[in-house]
Amino acid sequence: MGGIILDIVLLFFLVVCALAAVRMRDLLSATVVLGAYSLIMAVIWTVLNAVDVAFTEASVGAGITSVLLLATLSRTRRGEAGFEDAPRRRVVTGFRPGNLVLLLVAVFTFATLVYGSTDLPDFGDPEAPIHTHVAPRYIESAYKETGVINLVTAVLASYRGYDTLGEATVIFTAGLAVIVLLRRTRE
Amino acid sequence: MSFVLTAIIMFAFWLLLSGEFTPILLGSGIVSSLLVAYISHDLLFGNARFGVLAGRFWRFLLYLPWLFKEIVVANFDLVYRTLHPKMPIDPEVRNFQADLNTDMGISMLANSITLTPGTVTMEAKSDGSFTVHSLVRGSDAEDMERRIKRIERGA
Amino acid sequence: MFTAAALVVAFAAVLVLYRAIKGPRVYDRLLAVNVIGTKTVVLLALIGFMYERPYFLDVALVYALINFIATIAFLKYRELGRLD
Amino acid sequence: MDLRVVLAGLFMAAGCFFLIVAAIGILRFPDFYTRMHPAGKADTLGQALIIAGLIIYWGINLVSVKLLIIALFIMVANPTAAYALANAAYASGVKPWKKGEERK
Repeated sequence: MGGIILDIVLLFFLVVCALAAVRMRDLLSATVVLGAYSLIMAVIWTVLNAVDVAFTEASVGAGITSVLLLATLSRTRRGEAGFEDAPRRRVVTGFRPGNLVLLLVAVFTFATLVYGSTDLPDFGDPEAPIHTHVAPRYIESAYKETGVINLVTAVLASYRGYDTLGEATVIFTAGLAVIVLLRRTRE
Repeated sequence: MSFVLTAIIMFAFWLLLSGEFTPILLGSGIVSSLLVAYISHDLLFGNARFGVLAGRFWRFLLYLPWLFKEIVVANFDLVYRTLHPKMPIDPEVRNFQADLNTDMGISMLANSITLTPGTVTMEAKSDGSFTVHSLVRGSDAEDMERRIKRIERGA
Repeated sequence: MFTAAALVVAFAAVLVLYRAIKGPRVYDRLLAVNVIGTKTVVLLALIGFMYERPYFLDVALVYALINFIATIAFLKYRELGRLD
Repeated sequence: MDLRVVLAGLFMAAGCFFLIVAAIGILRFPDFYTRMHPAGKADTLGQALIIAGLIIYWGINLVSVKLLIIALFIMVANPTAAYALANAAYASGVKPWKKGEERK
């Protein structure tokens, strides 16, 4: 019960953060609010028991992304166009037929997704296909075959070692690119 | 000296986080803590001698209980001022000169000022000049400065 | 007990979020996000105990470090106008 | 009811109280510098008390050493971050609020 309320509070926090970040016209402030968003998102990953994703969200979402956005801002301008002179433009209200079509499309997509999700297995259901196929084998023999205590690490770094090597290459290249782009050029 | 100390601390941290004692994990732990210590050993301790450091550390431990007491007092004061409907605050900004000469002492004083009643450090320069924002007129930090000086010099 | 504490901490984070959105200055927002970060660390520790999985503490530890670094990076940008 | 559990509960309740007060303070105080006070003090003590409660509940082992390190790190990093913020604001010329002025 308490867990459900906690989930609701956290999700509410996320929605408020996202709306605020979209509506803000000062991009620096929006970056700061997105940092708060990432922090709470990682808590939600942790609640879902996805600790490795939470690690990634914490370091990439709250750390690296903020820094990269800041670096971008420092190379461009801080506000959206017109931020400095006009404090806030009035949002044009009034009915337009095009908006109705967009609304219908959005509602239809939402309804389809909700309908589709009713067929999914319950969260954490042991009989779900994803849990009956390869997972038992990993759980049974991962320690024997790899000698790694953490099962997630065993799967990522051992069974899917080549995948992870590829990912690491991509991240390494991206890191190099960032360093090259951000390096101070001497005049 | 600072190199060895840093390496030992880093390795202890490694052991704490891994919690496993197989040869390969211990080996990579030793290698990486030596590497980290080689790169950054001058950041943690500076260039002071071991005896001086040990003395300072011991006197710092003696300082902690007093600091904790002050932190608790500070928080009850803050709770009173926050929850009081009229919010009895009257902020002011003050400058003073502290007679401290190590970076460690200055940052310790700056953090202690932030944690204790009514004051937050706004600026601390390495020559010891401080700018302090206080919630109520007339809070002062001289008592604390004296205590930190004692940690630094050992008098 | 842990659930109640986690709820209180999450609620406090929502309160502080108001300050992060309202501002008015970017420093107010930074202060608020820093406080939210501290609350997140505590929240993670509490959730670890709530679901009886204390190994979540590693995440909490990483968080405490990242939160500090992110704040310092923002301030460096504000002070110098750039990061490099 | 174990005495240790009761003690842990008391510590955590006190910590929650201080965290809530810090949040209220950050909402209520009139300007940035006065908001530093709850963020630098009450928040630090609140989290330290909650983590102390967890340590008491869990007893002494590897987990509680990690908790202790988290608490110590926050106790060092939180005032430092508060200082860095205040210093940056001060250096960029944000004027402190004086009694009797309008809230910002």
